[in-house]
Amino acid sequence: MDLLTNILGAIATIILAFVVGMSYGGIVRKITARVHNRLGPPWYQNFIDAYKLFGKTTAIHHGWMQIMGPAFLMVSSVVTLMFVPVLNNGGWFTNLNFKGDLIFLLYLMVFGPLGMALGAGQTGNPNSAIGVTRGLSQMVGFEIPWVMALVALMIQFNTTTITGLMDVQQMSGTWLMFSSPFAFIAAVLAMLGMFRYSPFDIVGAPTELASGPVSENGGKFLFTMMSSGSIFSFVKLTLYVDLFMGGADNLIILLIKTFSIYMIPVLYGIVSPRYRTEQAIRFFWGWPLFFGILAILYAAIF
Amino acid sequence: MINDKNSQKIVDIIQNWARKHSIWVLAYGTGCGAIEIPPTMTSRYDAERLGVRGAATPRQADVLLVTGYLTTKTLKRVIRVYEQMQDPKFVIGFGSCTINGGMYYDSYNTIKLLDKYLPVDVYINGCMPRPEAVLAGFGKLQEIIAEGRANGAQKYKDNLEWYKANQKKIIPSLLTTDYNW
Amino acid sequence: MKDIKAKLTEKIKASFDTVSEKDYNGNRLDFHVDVKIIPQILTFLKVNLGYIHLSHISCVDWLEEGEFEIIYILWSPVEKLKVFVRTRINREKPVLPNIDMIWRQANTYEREMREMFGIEIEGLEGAEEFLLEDWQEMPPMRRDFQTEEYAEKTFWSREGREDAIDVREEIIKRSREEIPDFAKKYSR
Amino acid sequence: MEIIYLIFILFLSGAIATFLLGKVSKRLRDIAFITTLVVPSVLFFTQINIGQTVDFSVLGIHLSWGITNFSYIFAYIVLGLGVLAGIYAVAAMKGKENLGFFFFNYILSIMAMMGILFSRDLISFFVFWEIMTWSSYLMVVFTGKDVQKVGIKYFIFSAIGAYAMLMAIVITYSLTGSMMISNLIFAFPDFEFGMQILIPVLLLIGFGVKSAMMPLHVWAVGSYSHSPMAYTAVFSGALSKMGIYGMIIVMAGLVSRIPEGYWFREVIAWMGAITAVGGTLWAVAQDDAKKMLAYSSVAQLGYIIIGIAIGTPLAMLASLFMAILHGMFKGTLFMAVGAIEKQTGTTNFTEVTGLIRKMPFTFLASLMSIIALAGIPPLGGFIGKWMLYESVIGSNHYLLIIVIFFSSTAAFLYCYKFLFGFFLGQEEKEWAHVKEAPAMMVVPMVILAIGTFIFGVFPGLILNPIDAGLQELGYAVTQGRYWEMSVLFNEWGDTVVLQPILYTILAVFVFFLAFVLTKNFKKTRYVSTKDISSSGEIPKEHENLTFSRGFFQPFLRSVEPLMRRKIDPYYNSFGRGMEAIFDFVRRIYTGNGQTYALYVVVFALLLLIFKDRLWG
Amino acid sequence: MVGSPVLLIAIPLLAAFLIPLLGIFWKELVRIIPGLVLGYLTILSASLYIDVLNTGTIVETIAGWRAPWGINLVFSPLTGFLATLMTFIGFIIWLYSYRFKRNVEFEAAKKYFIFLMLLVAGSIGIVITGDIFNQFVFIEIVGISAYALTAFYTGRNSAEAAFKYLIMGSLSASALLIAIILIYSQLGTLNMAEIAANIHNMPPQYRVTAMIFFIIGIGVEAEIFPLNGWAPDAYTEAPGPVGSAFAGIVVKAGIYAMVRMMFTLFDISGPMQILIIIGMITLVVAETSALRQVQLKRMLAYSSIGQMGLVLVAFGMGTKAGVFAALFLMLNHAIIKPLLFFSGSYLVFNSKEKNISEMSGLGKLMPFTAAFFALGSFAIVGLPPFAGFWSKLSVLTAAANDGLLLIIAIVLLVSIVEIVYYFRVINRIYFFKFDKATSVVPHKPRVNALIAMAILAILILVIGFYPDSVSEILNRASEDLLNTPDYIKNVLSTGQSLTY
Repeated sequence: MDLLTNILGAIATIILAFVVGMSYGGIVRKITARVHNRLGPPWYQNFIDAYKLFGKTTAIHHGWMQIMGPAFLMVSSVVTLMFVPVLNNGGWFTNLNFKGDLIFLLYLMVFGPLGMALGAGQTGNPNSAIGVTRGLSQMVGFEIPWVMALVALMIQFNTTTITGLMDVQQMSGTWLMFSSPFAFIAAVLAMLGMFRYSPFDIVGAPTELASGPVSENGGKFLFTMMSSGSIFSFVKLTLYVDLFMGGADNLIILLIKTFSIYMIPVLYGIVSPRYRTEQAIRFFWGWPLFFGILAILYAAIF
Repeated sequence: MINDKNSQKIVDIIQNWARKHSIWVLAYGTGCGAIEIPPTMTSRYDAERLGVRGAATPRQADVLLVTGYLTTKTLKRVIRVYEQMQDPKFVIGFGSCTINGGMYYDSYNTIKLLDKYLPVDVYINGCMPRPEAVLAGFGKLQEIIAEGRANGAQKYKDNLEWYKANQKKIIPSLLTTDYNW
Repeated sequence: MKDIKAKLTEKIKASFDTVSEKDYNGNRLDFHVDVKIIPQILTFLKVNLGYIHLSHISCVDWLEEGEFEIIYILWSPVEKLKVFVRTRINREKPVLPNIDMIWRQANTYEREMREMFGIEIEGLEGAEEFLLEDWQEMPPMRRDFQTEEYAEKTFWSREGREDAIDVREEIIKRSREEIPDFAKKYSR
Repeated sequence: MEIIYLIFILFLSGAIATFLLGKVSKRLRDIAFITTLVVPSVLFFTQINIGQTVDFSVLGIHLSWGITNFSYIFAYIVLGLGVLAGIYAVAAMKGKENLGFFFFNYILSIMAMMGILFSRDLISFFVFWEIMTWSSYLMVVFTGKDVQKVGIKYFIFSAIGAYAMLMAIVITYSLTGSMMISNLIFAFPDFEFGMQILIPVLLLIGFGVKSAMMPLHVWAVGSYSHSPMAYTAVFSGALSKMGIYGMIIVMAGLVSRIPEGYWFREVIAWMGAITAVGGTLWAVAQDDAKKMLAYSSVAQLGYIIIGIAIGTPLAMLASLFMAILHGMFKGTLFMAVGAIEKQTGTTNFTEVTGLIRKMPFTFLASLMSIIALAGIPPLGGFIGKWMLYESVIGSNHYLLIIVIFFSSTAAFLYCYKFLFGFFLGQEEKEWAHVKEAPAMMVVPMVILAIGTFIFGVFPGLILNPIDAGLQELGYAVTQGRYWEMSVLFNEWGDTVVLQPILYTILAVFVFFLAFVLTKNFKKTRYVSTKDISSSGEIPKEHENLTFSRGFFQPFLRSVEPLMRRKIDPYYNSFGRGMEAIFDFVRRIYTGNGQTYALYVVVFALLLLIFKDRLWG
Repeated sequence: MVGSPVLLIAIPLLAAFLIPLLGIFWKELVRIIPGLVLGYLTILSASLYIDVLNTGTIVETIAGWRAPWGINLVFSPLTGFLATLMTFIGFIIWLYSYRFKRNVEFEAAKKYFIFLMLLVAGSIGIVITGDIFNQFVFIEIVGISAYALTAFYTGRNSAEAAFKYLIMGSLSASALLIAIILIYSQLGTLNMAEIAANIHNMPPQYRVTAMIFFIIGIGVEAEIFPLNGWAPDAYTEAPGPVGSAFAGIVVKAGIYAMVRMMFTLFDISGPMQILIIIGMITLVVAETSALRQVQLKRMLAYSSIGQMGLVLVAFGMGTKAGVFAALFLMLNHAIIKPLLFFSGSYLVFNSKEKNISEMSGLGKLMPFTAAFFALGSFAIVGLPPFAGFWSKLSVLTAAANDGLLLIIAIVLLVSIVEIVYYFRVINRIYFFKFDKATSVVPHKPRVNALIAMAILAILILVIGFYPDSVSEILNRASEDLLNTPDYIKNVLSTGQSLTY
C-alpha cells in the first residue's frame, strides 16, 4: 500500500512537473512574442508541439546510444524531480526528498546532459558535437558560482540537504534570499546560464549549429528531450524556490514563486544577444564569482 | 464510421489537429523567395501565432518550403533533405518558378515542374508571393492536413519509382538512398 | 594617363614584337596578342610592370568567325590602369595555356571556361565538375547550344502553356518605342 | 615454511619460470604467468591472517613482515587489478617481442607492491619500493619510444623520491635505533622540532613522487602513456596507490601527532587541489587518449591527496574509497585504450572515431568507467566524491571546495571527449574493418566496470574493510556514523540512500524504453552516420565530418591564464644548468700530464697549509 | 696448515718469471699457468683466512728475523679478507681473459699475463706486508706493471696515458719515500707495528708532514681527488680486463694502504675530517664528471673513482659502522666493477669509437653481456635487491648515526647523478634501434668470459638477497682495523709466527 502511494505520488509529481514546465515554456513563447510586438502562439502551443512530435514516426536511428541519450535525459530529470521537495509539507509529493542531499543532486543533474551529449555524439553530426562541447564548457562556467552559493548556504546552516535548508527558513521565517543575499545573487546569475536562454544559448544556436545537440533528433527523441527539458526546468525552479524563497505551502504559491523567478532569465534573455562560449565563461567568472566569494565569506563570518 | 476507410479515426483527428497547429518549417531558401520568409515569421505577419515555426534541420521539420527556382544541382540537395524528413511531411512549392519554371522557363539547368520530382502538397502562386499569400498557403496546408488529404509523402512512397526515374533523368549521379520509410 | 599608356606600350613592344594595342578612353588599354605568348606576357606584366591583380578572365564565343576570344583583365594599383590582354583561339580545337601558377585565382576562371565553353586548358588541375553536375551535352555557353530546346526536352513544360502567345517581341518593340530619350543611348 | 615467504617465493620463482618458459613455448609462458598471479593471490586471500608476522634480521637490523587491516585494503587493489590486468595483458600483448621480459617485470612489480604492503619495517619497505620502481621503469621503456626522455625522467624523479625517503629512513634509524614503522610512529612526537618537520617532508617527497603530486608529477604523463597499456592499468591503478598508502601512514601516523600538523595538512591539501585542477585542465587539452588518461590520473590522485590531507574520518574514508575505485575505473579505461590501440593502431582522438558499433563491449565498459570517473550516481565514483565534498565542507575548507568542484566539473569535458573521440561521431571507412577485442581483453574490463556499479550501490562492501583499516590507524569506528551498507551520512547527519535511487533510475529507464520503443521500434532502422542533415549535401566517402580537432578550444581559451605556466621548462632548465655545471667540472680532468702534476703539488701545499685544521 | 702467507706473494712473482720460459715449450702454458697460480692462491688464501677467522692473526716473519727487525707479513681478518678478495678477483679476471689475444699475438698475450701476475702479487703484497718500506716496494711493483699494462696497446693514446700515470706515480713514489725517510729518521724503524706503538713519541710537526707525504704517496694508487688524473686515461686505454684489475685489485690495495696508515700507523681514533672531505670531493667531482662522458670506459673509470671517494668517506667516519660500510662498499665494488668492465669491454668492442652513442640496440645482439651490464649498473647505483644497495645503506646509516646529514644528502644526490649516467647507457643498449653505421659486427663473448661474468653476477645476487652472508666477515675485518693495540701486540709478540 505504502509502495503504491509512493508510486502514485511520483506519477502525480511527474505529471505536475510536465504540465507546469510545458505551460511555462508556452508562456515564455507568448511573452517573447509580446516583447517582439507579435501576437505569439497560444500558451498551450508547447503541448501541441509535443503531441505532434510524439505522433511523428521515428524511422531511423544512428545507433543505440542515440536512443539511450534521451533516456538518460529523461531518467535524470525524473530522478532529480524525485529528490526536490515540491511543497513544504510534502504530502503526496514527498517522493525521495529525504534520501539525498544537494551535492548528490548536483551530480545527478549532470547525468542527463552527459547522456544527452552521448546521444548527440552517436548521431555523427559535427554540429551536435560542437554544441555539446560548448554546452559542457559553459557548464563549467556557471557551475562555479552556483556551487559557491550552495556551499555558502551549507556552511552557514550546517546542513547539506534541501529539506534542512527549508526547515531553516520555516523556523526563522525569513527567506534565504534575504538572509544570505550574496548567495542568492550568485545563484541567480548562475541560473541565467543554467536555463540556456540567450545570451547563453550558444549550445543550440539554430542558425549556426542547426540546433546543435538535437540536430539529428526528431519525432519521439525530440519529444522526450522537450518533455524532460520541461520537467528539468520545473525542477530547477522549484529548487530555487525551496532554497531561497522559503518553499511553497501549496501549489498556487509554488506557481507564483516559480514563475516570478523564472522571469529573471527569460526577460534577461529576450533582450540580449548571444555570447560566444568564452565570453559566457568569462561572464560567469566575473561578477557571479565575486558574489559567490562574498557569499562564502559572509557565511563563514556570520 | 470507424470501418470506413475514407473517414478518419478519432486518433487521427486529434493527431491531425495537432499537426495542423504545429507546423515546423524547413525553409529551403533557394531563390529570391527566401527573403519573403523573415517578414512572414516576424512581427509584421507573425506566422508563429498559427503554430508555424522554423526548424533547424530536416529531422525536426514537418514542412519543406521550397522557396523559388531549383537548379538541377540544388534539386539533388532538396531531394536529400526531403528524404531525411520524418513522416508525416509536407512540401510547399513557393512561387511560380516551382510551378512552371517562371522566368527560368528556358534555362538549361533549372527545373520547371517541382511536382515531377517531389510530391508537392500546396503551391503558392506569385513571383514572388507576398507574405499574405504565404500565410494563405499555410492556411491551405492546415486545411488539408486537418482533412487528412495532405498525403504527399504517401504518394511519394507509392510512386517512388516514377519519382526516382524523373529525378534520375536530370541527375544521373543521384545517390539512391534506400528510401523505404 | 597618356604617358603611362605610352610607356607601357613601349615596354611591351620592346619585349614582345607580335603585339598590337588599342587605346580606349579612360584607364583602359587593350593588347591583342598571340595565344602562345600569353603566359609570358602575363608574367611580364605581373612581375616587371606591377599589374599584380588579375581581375577577370573572360571568354567570348565568335561563332561566325569560328573563334573564341579570351580576355585577361589586369589591374595595377599603382598606375591605376586596366590592361586587357586579348587573344583568339580556334573554336574547333580550343586549347589555352594554363596560367594558374601566375595567379592562383585564375584556376577558378579557367575551370569555369573549361566547363562552360569546352576550352581545354593545358595542365589544369581541379575536379572535372565545377558548376554543372552530370552535364552530358555540349557546353552550355557556346552560342550554338540550343537552350530552349534543351530545356523543353529535359524539364517538361506544364500543360496549358502551349497556347500562350509569345509576347516577347511585342514587349521588346513596345519598350523601344516607349524608351525615354535620356535612356535611349543605353539601350540596344 | 611461512605462507608469507611462500607467496614471495612463488612470485619470484614464477617470474623467473615465466621468463624462461618464454624461450620454450608461448602457451606455457602465458599459463605460467597467469598461474603465478593467481596462485599467490588465492593463497593471500585464504591463508594469510591479519596480524600474522614473520621476523628476521638483515645486517643486524630487525625486520618484520606481516599484513595489517590497513594494508589489506590496498592488497585488494593490487591483487585484484593485477590478476585482471594480467589476464588482459596475455591477450593484449600477444605477438609482441620480448614478452618474457614484460611478464617478468609485471610479476615483479606486483610482488614488490605486495612486499610494500607486507613491510612492517622501513628497510623492506624501501627495498620493495625500489624493486617496484625499477620494474615499472623497465615497463616504461619497454616500448622503446622516447626512452631517453621519458624513462630517464621517470627514473630520476623516482630516485629523488626514493632517496629522500631513504634519507628519512636512515635518520629515523639513527634516532630510534629501529627500523620498525610502528617504532617511528610511536617515537615521533618526542623527536626534536627540526626532525619532526624534516622526516615527514622527506617521506612525503618520496610518496608524492609516486602519487604524482603537483610539482613532482612531471614524470607521470610520459610514463603512463609510454608503458604498454596492459601495464599502465596497474601502473596508474595500483602502483600510484602505493604513494597514497605511504602518504596515509605519514599523514595519519606522523603529521597528525604533532602540533604543527595543521599547517602541514593545509599545504598538502592545497597541493592536492592544485594537482587536481592542473591535471584536469591539461587532460582537457590533450588529443591523445593515453596522455589524457594520464593527466586524469594525476588529477584523481590530487583528490585522494586532498582527502588524506584533511584527515577527518570521512575524508579518509573518501580517499581510500576513491583509491580503490580509481584503480578500478582507471584500470578499465587504460585497458580500453589498450584494446583500441591493439585494434586500430592509434590512440589519437583526432584519428579514431565511431567505434561504438565495432567494439560495443569496450564501449560499455568505458561508458560505465567514465560515469564512475565523472562521479555521477549511481556508479561508484560518486560515493568517493560525495564523501570528499562532505568532508571538505564539514572541515571548513571553503575555498578548497570551490577548487575541487571546478576541477571535477571540468572533468566532464575530458570524460565526454574520451567517449566521443573514440566511440561516437562519424564511422569512418578507415575503421570499418575494426572488430571487438578478444574476449580475454574484454572480460576483465567488463568485470571491473560491473564492479564499479556494484560498489556504487553497495559501498559498504568496500567501506567495511576500509573501516577496519582506519581503526588500525587510530580512527574511531565509522560504520553507522558515516555509512551503512548502502546509505551514506555526512558530518551533520544528512543522508544519501543509494538503493531507492537505483530502483528509481531503473524504473524510469524501463518505463521510458517501453514507452518510446514498443510502438515504433520495429520500424526504426539503423542508418549510417553519413546520413546526417548536412545542409542537403551528401557527404562523400573521403569527406571527414568528424569533429575532433581543437575539441574544447573555447574552454581552453578561457582558462588559458591558468595553463600558461608549465613546470616542465623549469625542470628542464634546471637539468640543463646542472649538466652545464657538470660539464664544467669535467674539465678539471684536462688530460694534460703537467696539469695533473701541478695538482699534486697544489694538493701537497694545501694539505700543508691546512694541516692544523684537518685533524687534531 | 695449508701454506703460508708468503706464498701469496712468492708464487705469483715466481710465475711471472716462469711464464716466458715455459711459453717456449708450449704456448698454451702461458695462459694456463696464471690460472693455476691464481686458483691455487685463491684456495690458499681462503683456507688461510678461515684459519685466521678461527684462531687469530697470522704474523709471518721472513728469513727468521722477528719483528721489528725483520720484514713480516700480517694475515689478519682484514688483510686476509682483502687478500682473498684480490686473489679471487684475479682468478676471475684470468678466467675472463683466458682467450685474450689468443691466436693473434703471442708476445702481447705473454706480456699481459706476466704483468697481471706482477700486479696481483704487488697488490697482495701491499695488503699483507707489515713493513712500510716493503709496502713502498710493492707499490712500485704494482705501479710499474700498471704503467706497462696501460701502455699495452702501444698506440699514441696508450703511451700518453701511461706517461701521465708514470709522472704521477713517480711523484707519489718520491713523496712516499720522503715520508718513510721522515719516519725512519725519527723513530728508527720501518715496521708498522713498531711505528704505531711509538708514533706519539714523534714530534707533531714531523708527524703531520710525514702523514701529508704519505697521503700524497698513497693517494695516487687510492685515486683520491686531485691525484687521480691518471685514472680515466689509464682505464680507458688499458685493455678491458686490466681496467677491472685496476678497479678490483689495485685501488683496493691503495685504499687499504691509506686506511692502514691513517688508522694504525698514525693511530687516529674517531672521525677523520681529512678523509671525509677528500672523499666527498672525490665523490662529487668524479660522479659529476662521469655524467658528461662520451666513452663508456671513461665513464666507468670516473664511477670507480667516485666509489672510492665514498669508501674514504665511510672510513673517515672512524666508527665501526663506518668501517663496516666502507669494507662492504669495497667488497661490492670489487665484484661489481669488474663485471661492468667485463661486459662493458664487449660493448666497446662493438662500437667503432668506443662511444656510448654507438651502442644502440646491442642488447638484442648480445643478450647476456647486456644483461650483465644492466645487472652491474643496477647493483652499483644501489638499487635493491642487489648487492650495492646494502653497502650504500650501511654508509648512510653509519653517517646518520654520526649525524652527518649533509653528507647523506650529498651522497644521495650524487647517487641520482650516477643513476642518470648508468641508465642512459642501459636505455641505449636495450631500447634503441641497432644502428649498423656506428656498430661493427658483434664480437660475442666466449664461454669463459660468460662464466666469469656469471660468477660475479651470482655473487651480486647472493649478497643482494642475503647480505648477512658476508656481514660476519666484514664485522671481523672492521674490528680488526679499528683494534690498533691488538695489531701491535700480535706483530711484536711472537704470536702465531712461522719461520722458514
